[in-house]
Amino acid sequence: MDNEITLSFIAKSENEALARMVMSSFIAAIDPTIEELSEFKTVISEAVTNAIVHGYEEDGVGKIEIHAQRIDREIIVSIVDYGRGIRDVSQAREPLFTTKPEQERSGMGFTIMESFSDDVEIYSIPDRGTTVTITKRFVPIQESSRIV
Amino acid sequence: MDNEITLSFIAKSENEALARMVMSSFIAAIDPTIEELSEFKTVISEAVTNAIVHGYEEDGVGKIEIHAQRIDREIIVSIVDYGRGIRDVSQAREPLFTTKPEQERSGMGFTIMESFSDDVEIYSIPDRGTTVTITKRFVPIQESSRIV
Amino acid sequence: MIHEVERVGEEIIIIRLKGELDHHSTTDIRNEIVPLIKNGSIKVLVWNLKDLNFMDSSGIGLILGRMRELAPIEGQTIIVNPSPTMKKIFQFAGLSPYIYNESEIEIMSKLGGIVYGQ
Amino acid sequence: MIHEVERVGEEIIIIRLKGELDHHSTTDIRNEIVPLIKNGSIKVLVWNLKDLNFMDSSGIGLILGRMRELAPIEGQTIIVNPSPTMKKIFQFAGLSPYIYNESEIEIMSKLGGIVYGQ
Ligand SMILES: Nc1ncnc2c1ncn2[C@@H]1O[C@H](COP(=O)(O)OP(=O)(O)O)[C@@H](O)[C@H]1O
Ligand SMILES: Nc1ncnc2c1ncn2[C@@H]1O[C@H](COP(=O)(O)OP(=O)(O)O)[C@@H](O)[C@H]1O
Repeated sequence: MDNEITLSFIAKSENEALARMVMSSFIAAIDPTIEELSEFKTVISEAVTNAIVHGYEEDGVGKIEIHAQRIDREIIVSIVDYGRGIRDVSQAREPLFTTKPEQERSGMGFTIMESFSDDVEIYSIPDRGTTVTITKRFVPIQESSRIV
Repeated sequence: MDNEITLSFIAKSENEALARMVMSSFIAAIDPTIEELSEFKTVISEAVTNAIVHGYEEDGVGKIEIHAQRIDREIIVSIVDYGRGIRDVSQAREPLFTTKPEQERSGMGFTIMESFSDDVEIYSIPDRGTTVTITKRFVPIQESSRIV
Repeated sequence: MIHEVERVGEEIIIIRLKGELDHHSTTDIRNEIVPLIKNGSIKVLVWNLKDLNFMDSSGIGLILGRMRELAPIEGQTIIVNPSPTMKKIFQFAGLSPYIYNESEIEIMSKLGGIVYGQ
Repeated sequence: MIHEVERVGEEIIIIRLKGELDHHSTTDIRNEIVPLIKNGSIKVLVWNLKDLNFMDSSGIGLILGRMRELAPIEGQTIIVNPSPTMKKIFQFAGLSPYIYNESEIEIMSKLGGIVYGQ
């Protein structure tokens, strides 16, 4: 019933789609609803984009790791970078707070991660990197409203 | 233009589809023909299935790593396991040779990998594991016959 | 991702997004739209998300950015056909008031009234 | 992956494979077909691959395995609608002679002659 994977890739924006795709495949065995899948993909996309954009400023060199575990219908995913880190984590979590308004970042990343998952833990050391750990529980399977 | 990823997962047969999906996404930037993509997926599937079935006998514990690099239109992929290894590599490469006929393995895995790629290197130490490194060059992009 | 940008008269642009809108893909679409707005005469931007399969907060940034450019000329932003997940994302960002439940055609017929003052 | 197994009369089974056929998915389909063949009266297995998006050498193992079970009763194997890649895979394994270019319907009408000795 359980499974785990690790994906590691470099800080290039084309890997955002790759990371979403991998994580969608990883939860396929859970048979999520369309809504659950699309919210989960959004959560992954936010965390991975942050690592690429904020952690490494898209340098194409820095390594990002995604470690994912499935235990029954619960997914725990950590997104790890070794980039610039976050000085003030509670400020970073505030809706609309962004350090890159000039790149049209909306400051909604952490708000979306929190709204679309059950738990978001942020562990960061300035100039050493950031680990964001997300927990999402999927509702028990029902015959209706499943992806086919 | 270039990229690289590493995927690591456990020896469960559901991860065969996951590995194919990840590698398909990884080569998306190359914009392969339908034929190229489907041959590439087959190559990955053969190597990953071998690691799961022969390397670890599907124990659900052993780790498999896929390391992939893209340099322009060339992909180099290594599939690594730390399982039982191959005693006689040239025998293993022979068409129809299989050590698991009772599981209806056809012995065509390496033949397919060789036919659908440009190079297949096998490095194996009995009881230590196997690394299969596959090189595939994709034809230059043309406007016709592309996936849209 | 191939988007469709259709200009209706001098004052309306309809942007039909397709595929997946993330940080990677916003760059292209931004480069395509910004010059059109900077040109001056645009009063209404319609974002049709019918064929958009995915959007994260980069979409919010893209839409808010264009709203800011339209603000000096009191331009209008209209969002149609967001998925349920996109609706929630717009809601978190305070963009719900810009979502319309009408079809593109219905919007256009109403806009005739607004834009041309009929 | 939902396959379709259709039994036509006493002697023919049509297997319409769907989705992806790999080592993981062969187990299910094998468990479904083997009892039908073991039952005795089957003379022809038709593999229709029209809706199959992917197949690796596990598919070869699956088809060869059933051919072996049909051998004692001189049963026949017919493969229709393989993709270009699948065609190559069958060729490597010496299974090209079992690929037919006719449609399922055409095959069935010919089989009437073969099976019923008309
Ligand atoms: N992986 C990371 N590395 C460094 N800083 C980060 C990282 N993730 C988030 N941050 C900081 O937290 C802020 C808020 O993040 P978020 O809510 O996702 O909004 P946005 O990405 O739109 O700026 C970012 O602007 C950035 O300063
Ligand atoms: N990763 C591996 N670990 C151990 N043995 C392997 C591995 N890959 C291949 N082999 C050996 O090589 C043989 C031939 O492999 P292959 O041509 O893929 O055929 P098949 O998988 O159908 O047996 C296998 O039967 C097995 O004995």
